[in-house]
Amino acid sequence: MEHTEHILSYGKLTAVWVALLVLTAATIMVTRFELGVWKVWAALAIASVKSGLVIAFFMHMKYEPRLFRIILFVALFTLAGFIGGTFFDVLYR
Amino acid sequence: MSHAEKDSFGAKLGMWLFLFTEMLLFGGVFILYSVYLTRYPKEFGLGGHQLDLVFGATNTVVLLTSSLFAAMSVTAIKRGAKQLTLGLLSGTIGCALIFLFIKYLEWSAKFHHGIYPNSPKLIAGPPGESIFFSLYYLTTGLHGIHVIIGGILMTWTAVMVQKGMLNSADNVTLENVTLYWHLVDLVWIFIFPLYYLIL
Amino acid sequence: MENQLITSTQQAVDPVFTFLFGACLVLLLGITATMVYFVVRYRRSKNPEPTSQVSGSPLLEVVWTVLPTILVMGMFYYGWTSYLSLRTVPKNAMQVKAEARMWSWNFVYDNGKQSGKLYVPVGRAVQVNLESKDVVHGFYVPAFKIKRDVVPGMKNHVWFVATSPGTYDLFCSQYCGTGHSAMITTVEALPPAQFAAWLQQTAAGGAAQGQALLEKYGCLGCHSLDGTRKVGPTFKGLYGSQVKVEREKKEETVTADDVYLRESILNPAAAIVDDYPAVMPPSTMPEADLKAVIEYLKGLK
Amino acid sequence: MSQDTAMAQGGFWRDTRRSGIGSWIFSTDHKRIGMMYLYCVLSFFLVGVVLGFLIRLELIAPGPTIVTAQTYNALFTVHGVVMIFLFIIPGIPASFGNLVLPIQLGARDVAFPRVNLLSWWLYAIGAVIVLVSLFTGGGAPDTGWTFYVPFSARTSTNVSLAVFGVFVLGFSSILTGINFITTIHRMRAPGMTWTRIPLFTWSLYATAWVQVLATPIIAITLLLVVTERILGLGLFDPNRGGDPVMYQHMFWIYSHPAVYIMILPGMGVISDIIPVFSRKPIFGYKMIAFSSLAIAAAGSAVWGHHMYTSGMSDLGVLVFSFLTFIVAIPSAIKVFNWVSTMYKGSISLEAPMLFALSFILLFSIGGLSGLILGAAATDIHVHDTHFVVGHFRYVMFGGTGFAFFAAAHYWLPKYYGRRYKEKPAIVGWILMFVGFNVMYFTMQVLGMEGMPRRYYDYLPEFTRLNVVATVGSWILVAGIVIVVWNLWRGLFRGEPFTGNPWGGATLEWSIATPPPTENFDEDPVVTHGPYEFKGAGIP
Ligand code: HEA
Ligand code: HEA
Ligand code: HEC
Ligand code: CUA
Ligand SMILES: [Cu+2]
Repeated sequence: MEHTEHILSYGKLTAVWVALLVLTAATIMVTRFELGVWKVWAALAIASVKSGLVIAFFMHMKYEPRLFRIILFVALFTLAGFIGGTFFDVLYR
Repeated sequence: MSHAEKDSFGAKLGMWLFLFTEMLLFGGVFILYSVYLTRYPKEFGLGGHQLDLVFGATNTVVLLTSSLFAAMSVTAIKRGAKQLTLGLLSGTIGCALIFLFIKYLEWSAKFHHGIYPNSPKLIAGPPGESIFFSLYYLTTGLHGIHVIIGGILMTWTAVMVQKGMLNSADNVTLENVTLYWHLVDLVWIFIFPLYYLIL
Repeated sequence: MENQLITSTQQAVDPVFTFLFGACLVLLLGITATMVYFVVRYRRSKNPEPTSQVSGSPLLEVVWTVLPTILVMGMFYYGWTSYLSLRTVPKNAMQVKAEARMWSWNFVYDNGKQSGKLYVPVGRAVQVNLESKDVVHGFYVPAFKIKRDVVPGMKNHVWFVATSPGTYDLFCSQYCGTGHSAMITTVEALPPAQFAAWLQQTAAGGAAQGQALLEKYGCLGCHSLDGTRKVGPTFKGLYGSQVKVEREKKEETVTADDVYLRESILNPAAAIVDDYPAVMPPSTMPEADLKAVIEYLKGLK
Repeated sequence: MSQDTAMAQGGFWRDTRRSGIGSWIFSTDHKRIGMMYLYCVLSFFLVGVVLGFLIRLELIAPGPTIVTAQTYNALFTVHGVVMIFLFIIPGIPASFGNLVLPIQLGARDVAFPRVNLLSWWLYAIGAVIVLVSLFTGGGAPDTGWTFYVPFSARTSTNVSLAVFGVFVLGFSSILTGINFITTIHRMRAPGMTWTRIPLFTWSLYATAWVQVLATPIIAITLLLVVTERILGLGLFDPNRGGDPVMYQHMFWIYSHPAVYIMILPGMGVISDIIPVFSRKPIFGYKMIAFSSLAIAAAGSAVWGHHMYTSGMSDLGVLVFSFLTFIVAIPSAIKVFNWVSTMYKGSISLEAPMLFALSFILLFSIGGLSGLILGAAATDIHVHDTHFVVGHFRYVMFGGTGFAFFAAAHYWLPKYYGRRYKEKPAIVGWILMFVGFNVMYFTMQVLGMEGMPRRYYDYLPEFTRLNVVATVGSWILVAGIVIVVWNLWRGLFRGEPFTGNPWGGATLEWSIATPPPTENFDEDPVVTHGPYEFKGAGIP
């Protein structure tokens, strides 16, 4: 096997969970203000951080070999490309 | 690589590839969401305010907690703590049930107000509103189906753990099922702000 | 200004075709010739052992990456600029509205005149604004090399100039169901004076009006006046004839009288003529028009 | 490696554990699964071909000829669905990919044999659902294989079931993709470095990525059509604020990359065959392998070229037209490298090579006509005409179809231990090649003259060319019948086929014929590249 197995401690997992709850509270709070479009971006940014935490720790991505991170990037990039391509049409019609 | 020995790395790679297809499946819905949000920001706003933030927030906490249990169960099984693993898995499944129950409450409240796909109220309302609720039902419905599938998979792995087929040496199935569960959580992390918060 | 640059849409498109075809032909012939030459020259009976083992050449790879890139960028640019002229409507263009429905066209002019054929004056740019009543259709006039989908809920348009008088085919290019291939009509390009006269003509009463109504409501997309079978039965000789229909799952024969015609038009699903699909949409035409239509159908012997 | 002359029909054909049909439909052996795919795919190909033949017959004269308009519309819809989803997408990857890929890597099976079997079952179930949809509900779907809304949402025919069948087929395709990627990453034999992977397997790697990342989009899109019809969600319904053009985006986001799912494996087959029959290493191995990835990547971003007339924004047209031309470049690189491989080789024109060479020609014609479609101005005229039909038949049938037959002539003897006769294969090939060009070139001319596609009836001025095209289809029939019959007969009655008569250097030629169930007696160690014929000890 390429790598020795990494076991995450309960403490670390709980810490991540607490962080996720805090971020959830934060996003609710942020979106209570009238920030216009920034509200969308702020909420999405926080959601991205949250999903980053879930992927890195709950899903062990941080401890997997680089290949996994590369293909994850490929997948997300593809999705971004699909959305972006559509917007070339939708925004300029 | 010999045939007989189990390739847990390969199994995880396969699982991740499968998770990508799930991400893109939901991605398709998010494409529609983003397009229609830019087209009908006002109607989406009105629609979003009719969703119940308390239900949404509670479900977020429930799902995050279930994810925590799922992640802990992997640690537990690797440390050989069988009873703890089973307990944590039950915790996850329990959270899944709570989630579904809350979802049920939420949906039936909406149905009560005459808001459901193709309802006369939506047909009479402004175009964007019907789109918003259709997307809402589509996304949460699809997500709900994934919760159900995840719950069934969790139960199945719990049985395997109970029987000792999954143990501290061979547990990649459990890992993969929890990966699937985390994906369900990930999707919700985006659904929550997009439907309940930013509008 | 743009008007002077290109005088018609086909003039914008044709040179691009010529260029692309030419380039493709050269490439194709080159590749084929090389292949055939290699096969003949190095066939096993003549060349029993390979006389070279080269397995690549960075220089060649660069050459045949860069040259095609330049070539296709040229093709892209040329195609794009000509596309732009298809999209830039000359300022003084005449406006016509095209209504597409399953499966017929109706053209509405600024003065309210309606027609099933698209009459246009020669030499004047015409902008056609496309509206669909139901599904996606396509407005396609091969002679002018123009095409645009007619999408419900969306404002699309095309423009063209008819440079000489004549009749040009107009097709529905986007698949829209059973009658898709029957959804054709013509562009009638008339000399300006003649066109002006046509535009002023108002449909008189009687037969002309009846036919105009049928065109306006799109009936002629599915029904013919001359006995040919289209999506629906012909109107010729319909009045007074015996029609076999299926009503509430039961076969029966009815006489096509006023009552039957009225029902067939307002509620076509009630009785379905044997051997025809139940696809006719119910009509919502006002009572006066309905009367006129039925009167007209009576006269079609 | 043992080169014992195995009995024809020996090897994996003899399963010692089970017997009867159960030893096939529950087998997890990649070769058996590949064979089952092959038979299914070929049967559906013949179904599709008969439908295509009927289409041509109807078009031989204007006006009603043999069927009604409604039937005609159902004909081309079913023809399209069968050909695309049941034949050409699973075509090469699922059949020859399964048969060949693990052996080319030096593995005993794919990474997830049971998932592989599941994928076949999903394919079978999906196919049955599609076929059932023809005869139940409101009758065969009549929407065209593109299922454009709002028409598909309101027609009374059995669209929901057909679409659901396609949805299931999509999952089959995804699972095959996942399996192949994992197999290529994890199951390579010692010494099988990335630059020693045969190009067929490389092309399957690129294909698999497209399958994994693009197919979910069609799944959700088709699900939306179903919900639109059953629940009335109204997401694409203009009366409720929906946008039909968004459906087209989502459909083509998958369906354009899907055309590369169709062609990439075909290109891989050609890359494997040409060096063998030229006895020369492939020219530009790395460029060919890399261009497969480039096609897969760039090809995922050009879907809008199907929508130039749809009312998409002009900026959209600009971007998608530009990207379309970019994707042509890696294809050009491949063509140039294939042709160069033959330079100073020792070329033997046996059946696989003939099909491979005609692939290059026909694919080039198709691809170059694709450039005419890709240029914004010219596409406006030929969009939705028979020019498009001609284009995609050149790339799909002339490309993938011919590659499929090339692969069949190249690999099937290896798996059966018997071979077809050479003469009928060549006669069949000539007829196919001639009939093909008569038919489809004529269709492209028809399109240039403005004949729209999906037209049951046409104006009299198009009659002459339509007659020519129909006659072409008859010649093509004759060719296909001879080729298929010859293959079929040869595989069961032909002369025994052993060893490595063509001199391939990839691993599948180093094992017994037919391959044993476990593929390799002992784990192979790879010491040379896939096209180093000298290194493989081939004269
Ligand atoms: C196997 C399937 C396949 C493949 C490989 C391709 C390949 C390509 N296709 Fe095709 N296409 C289809 C299947 C395929 N297509 C189908 C099914 C449809 C219709 C769907 C429907 O509406 O029903 C379609 C429709 C279609 C359209 C839309 C037409 C319309 O509806 O108006 C367009 C437009 O750009 C297009 C372009 C291209 C291009 C640029 C390529 C390129 O990838 C081609 C690249 C190849 C070459 C360029 C030739 C080889 C190279 C040389 C000979 C060297 C010299 C070349 C250069 C110097 C550039 N295709
Ligand atoms: C791989 C893909 C593929 C292949 C191989 C074919 C093959 C053929 N297709 Fe098809 N076609 C499509 C994919 C394909 N098609 C698609 C996607 C569409 C678009 C659908 C849509 O618009 O929605 C289409 C549409 C389409 C049209 C346009 C319809 C229209 O727009 O109005 C036509 C018309 O000529 C046609 C004809 C044919 C013919 C004659 C063949 C021939 O090549 C077949 C030739 C072979 C024969 C004729 C042999 C006959 C064999 C036998 C009789 C039995 C022998 C049996 C044994 C020996 C066991 N097809
Ligand atoms: C979508 C195609 C379509 C359109 C548009 C259409 N019809 Fe029909 N019509 C049919 C078909 C098919 C039938 C036969 C089946 C049936 O009875 O419903 C039919 C039947 C009829 C009949 C009965 C004919 C008979 O032989 O008994 C009448 C009258 C009629 N249509 C009138 C009209 C009028 C008037 C209009 C325009 C307002 C119209 N139709 C528009 C398709 C159409
Ligand atoms: Cu209207 Cu086709
Ligand atoms: Cu395409």
